[in-house]
Amino acid sequence: MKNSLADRSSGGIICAALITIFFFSGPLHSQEDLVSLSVKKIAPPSSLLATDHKYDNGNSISLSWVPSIDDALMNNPIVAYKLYRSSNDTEPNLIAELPPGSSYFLDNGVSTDNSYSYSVSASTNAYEVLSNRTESITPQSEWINYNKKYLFLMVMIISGAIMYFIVSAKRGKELFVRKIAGLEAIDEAVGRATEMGRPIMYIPGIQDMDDVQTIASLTILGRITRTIAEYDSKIFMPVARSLVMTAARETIKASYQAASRPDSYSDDMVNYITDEQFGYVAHVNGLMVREKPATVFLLGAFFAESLILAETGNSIGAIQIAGTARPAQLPFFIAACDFTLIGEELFAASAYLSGEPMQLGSLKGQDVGKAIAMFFVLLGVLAATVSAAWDIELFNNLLDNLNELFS
Amino acid sequence: MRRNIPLAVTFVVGMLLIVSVFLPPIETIGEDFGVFFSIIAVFAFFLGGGNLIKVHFGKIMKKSNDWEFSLVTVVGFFAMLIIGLFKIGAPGDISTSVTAEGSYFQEMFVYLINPLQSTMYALLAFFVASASYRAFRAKNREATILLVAAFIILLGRTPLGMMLTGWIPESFSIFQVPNLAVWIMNSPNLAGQRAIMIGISLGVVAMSLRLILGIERTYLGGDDKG
Amino acid sequence: MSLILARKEKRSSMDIGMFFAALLTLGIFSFLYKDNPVYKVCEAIFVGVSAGFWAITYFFDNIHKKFWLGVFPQEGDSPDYWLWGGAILGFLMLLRISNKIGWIARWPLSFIVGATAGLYMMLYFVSNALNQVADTMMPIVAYASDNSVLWLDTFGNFIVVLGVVTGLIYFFFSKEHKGLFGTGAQVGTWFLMITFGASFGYTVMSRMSLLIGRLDFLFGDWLGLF
Amino acid sequence: MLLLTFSDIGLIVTLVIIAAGLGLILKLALKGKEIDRRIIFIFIFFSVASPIIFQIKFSEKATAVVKSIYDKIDNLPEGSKILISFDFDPAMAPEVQPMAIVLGRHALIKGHEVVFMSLWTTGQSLLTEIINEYILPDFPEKQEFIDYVTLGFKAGNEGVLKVIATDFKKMFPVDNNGRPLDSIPIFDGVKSCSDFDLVISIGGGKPGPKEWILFVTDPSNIPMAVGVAAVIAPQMYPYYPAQVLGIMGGVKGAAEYESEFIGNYERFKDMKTPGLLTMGPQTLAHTVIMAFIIIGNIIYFRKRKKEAKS
Repeated sequence: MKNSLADRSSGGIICAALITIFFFSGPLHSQEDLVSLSVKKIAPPSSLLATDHKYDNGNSISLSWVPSIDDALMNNPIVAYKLYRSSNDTEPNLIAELPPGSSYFLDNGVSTDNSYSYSVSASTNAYEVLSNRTESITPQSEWINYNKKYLFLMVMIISGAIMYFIVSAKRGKELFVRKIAGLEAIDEAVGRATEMGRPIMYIPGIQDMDDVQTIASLTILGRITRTIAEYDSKIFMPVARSLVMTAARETIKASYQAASRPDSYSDDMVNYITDEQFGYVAHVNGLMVREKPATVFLLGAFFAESLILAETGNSIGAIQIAGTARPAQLPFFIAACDFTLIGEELFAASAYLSGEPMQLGSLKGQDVGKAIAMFFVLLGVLAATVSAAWDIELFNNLLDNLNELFS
Repeated sequence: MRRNIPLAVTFVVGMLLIVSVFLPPIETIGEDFGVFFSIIAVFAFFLGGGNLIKVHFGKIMKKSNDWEFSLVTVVGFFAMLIIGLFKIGAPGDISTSVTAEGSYFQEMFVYLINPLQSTMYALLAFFVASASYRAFRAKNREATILLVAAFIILLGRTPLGMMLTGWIPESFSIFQVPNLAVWIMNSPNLAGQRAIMIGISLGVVAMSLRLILGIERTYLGGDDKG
Repeated sequence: MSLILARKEKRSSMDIGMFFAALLTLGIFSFLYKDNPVYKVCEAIFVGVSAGFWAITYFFDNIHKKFWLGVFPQEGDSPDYWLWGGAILGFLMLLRISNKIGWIARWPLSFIVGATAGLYMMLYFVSNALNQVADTMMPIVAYASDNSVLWLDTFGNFIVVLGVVTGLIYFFFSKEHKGLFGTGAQVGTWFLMITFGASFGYTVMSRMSLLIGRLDFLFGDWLGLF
Repeated sequence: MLLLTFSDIGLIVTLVIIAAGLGLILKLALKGKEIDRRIIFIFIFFSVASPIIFQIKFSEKATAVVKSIYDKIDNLPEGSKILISFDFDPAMAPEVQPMAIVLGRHALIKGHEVVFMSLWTTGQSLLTEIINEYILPDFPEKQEFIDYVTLGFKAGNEGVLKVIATDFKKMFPVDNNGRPLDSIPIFDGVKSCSDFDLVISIGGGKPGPKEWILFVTDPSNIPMAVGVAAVIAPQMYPYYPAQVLGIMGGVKGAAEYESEFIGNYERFKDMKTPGLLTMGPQTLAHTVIMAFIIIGNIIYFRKRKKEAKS
């Protein structure tokens, strides 16, 4: 870099500049300045534009600018772009440093209460040059995010299909629902426990009520305990969360009332153990081998403990009906349990068991959702394949539209 | 009253969270719910922890079977509460974190909870073996497929896989077990995972709608007497 | 010294904490033979201590940090009054103890159920359904950079699409699995079986490492064999 | 002369016991007897514990994807410049740390000039620990700044990569200790990443190997090798061999590399090889599990045959 000085035809001018700058800069930064002197002056970034970021809560402003003309690929002198913001015409503050080549930034640190103006600088190791300051701008808050219009459309189609079939089922339209083996087995499993005079164990996973799988599990619990109450079998349910304990007690109590056996219900059926994943598992394992339940339900959100529980349950010879929507744990349930509800079946179980037309109607609606998913998969594959092979405009456009729809 | 207010609450809150996705001013309401939930959960812990004490005290008082172990549990529980609340052993004043290096609370975690956790977790090594012994049998076509897929993957992860099939020429290298294992993971396995995930999401949508619309109400009780 | 990894319990074998950690490790392993008093002690300690651990952790994280510092913030910040909502719902939860007005505890429950349903419906719909469908919309025929067809990758892509579609057919509830549709569902089950078998085989190795870690602790850190 | 080491004896004893045990069980199985799960537990315990106690290592034959990395480092002329980025945290460390150690050793013993860095905050302390405690003690003769240099952690994720792809010193004006890069001999003639003869990223999260490929080595055609956690490995295969010259996946990848390394360098014959040491128990346990699956099927078919007869 230092050699390049000598190559300049206008060496004299630069020398003069060199001397001038040398005089003005104090002795303290002399070393750094020597480096900077060898760098030619750079042009500032230009056309800085601050616009309100669309469709947000007024908490962001988007900034774009044309990079400095010296921001080149080779021998780039620019180290960073620095963004300065002044709110309500106060002293500007540095808000971001961006690598060379940048020309866009989204400032998320603003609010609708203030107005802001910006400037951007290009800087080398020793030198900084500022752009013009922008006009003052106050971010706006919008009510509706139109960027998500396609998501809204999709949600409406799927929900619409589900609700349509719920309503038509309510009007008395007959609906076919295929058999789900794991659910068909419930009656038999409960009956077996009654015959053997042994209890039934119900494990709702280890997540709290803010997981949709736990809620699904409790809706199934409501159906199963109804049967249990009718058979007058015993159920016990260790849980890992206090809220789940409370909710499960409500559910079981209601089922016993519905089966006209409110006196058989007791709070002791559901017990909180500990929030700790493996502490809970240690206790449940112990309970299994000591109480020897004839039937074990493992329905809900499970993690690594799935196989520990299922294998222990298997070792005591219990009939095990499991189900989870965590794909990583499904293989273990498949391997160690008698029946497994795979993903979607877990969520459909309560509706299936209820046998109520409206509930079954929602299952039919789900199927429409799957049909739509299959349709788009096949359409997308066709469009992508044709477009990649022959570059036909119709299919290119189709692919673009599909990508936008699913973005 | 007892039934309708909860149903109305579910409906309003559920709808609010759905539309919040499309409305910037209330976009962050989902995160706020998370904070709400964590506060409610602590209150609920009074019920859970209370139940824990009740059950074990009951056993100790009645001297029922295995009451000695209940004593251990209760002592452990209270010891942890005291150590934690008073931050015993934590360096500095009361404002230091309860998990600061050197606090008894942290020591208990490192020397009691941590080894217990990892050992319980390690039991999986044994159960994975006994489960595969029992489950991977060629009982029917489905079970055979399960068995073959698992066996190829297992083989592909040991030197045995390369030893057995290393002779296959490079142009057919896909049939070398380690490569075949990678292919299975990337193609049929991926497809199955996707089908499961798409199914799950539709199941969640339908169940959520049933809950929000009040069609599914078992968690509030099966009929109107409650 | 440990053979393979450095872990949290890193101290000399004379240390009392180390001794307990080793004892608890052995106690949990003893369950593999059968249930016994040593395991029961470990279990009792685990339950009591960990319940206390989480009670304290929740208290400091949720009540102190999130709630208390939220409504009574340090000087300069404005208090978040809406957090009281969580506290009130939490308090309603506690009414569960009362026989008379215990039913009010359903309000916070229905609040949670509604919010979870709404939140998860959108979350799953976007991340599971839309994204997975979008990822599957790919060209089946794969080309190399010189425009020749990569047959193996093409076959892999075909398998992915076939697996997703037939897998979804398997999940159909309202149509009997008969005829062509039945064949589709049958193929779908095969894909699911490959997925389960492969995922199972794939996890065996990581489960073994857990056991290796524990034994490494026992032999290395504790007994000091190496 | 045949000299058996402690490990060899251990291996022989272990194999004999396991083989005899399996044989016995097979005999029982042929009679149609089911096996108690506790017997399986004993086998698993033994097949994991024994290799740990006896420090048994199986020699792993390096697969092509790993061998190509080894060959690349081995064949580069002495004094080549290699950049190794540690893009992982303590949670991922058990799987990828062995790779970092063996790669560092190999590069140094070949006399290459090695630059270490990290894109992860949590990688900083691991970086220091691995270099100071595992790698350097074996190389007292190596000098900092001449043979190796540690740049430490740099915040900015992909941003860092985009910059160093064209200008290294812009992102790293100084090294970990504040020494200007201009005064470090290794960086003589280094302008951008293209001036390295090999770039290696070890990690599994984001930013990690994938980002290195996308932002740095692929656009500039720099030789690139990656080491990743086992779960990420399948995602890396599409880049091989066009964009990356080799992949080490999980402990197995590390073990293959270690095996190749200690086999060729007498000086490191007895070094601690965490990869191989973890693979020993895993290989035995996998083999035992597969043996039991086979035995299980034999029992099943026996039974079915019997039932068909009666």
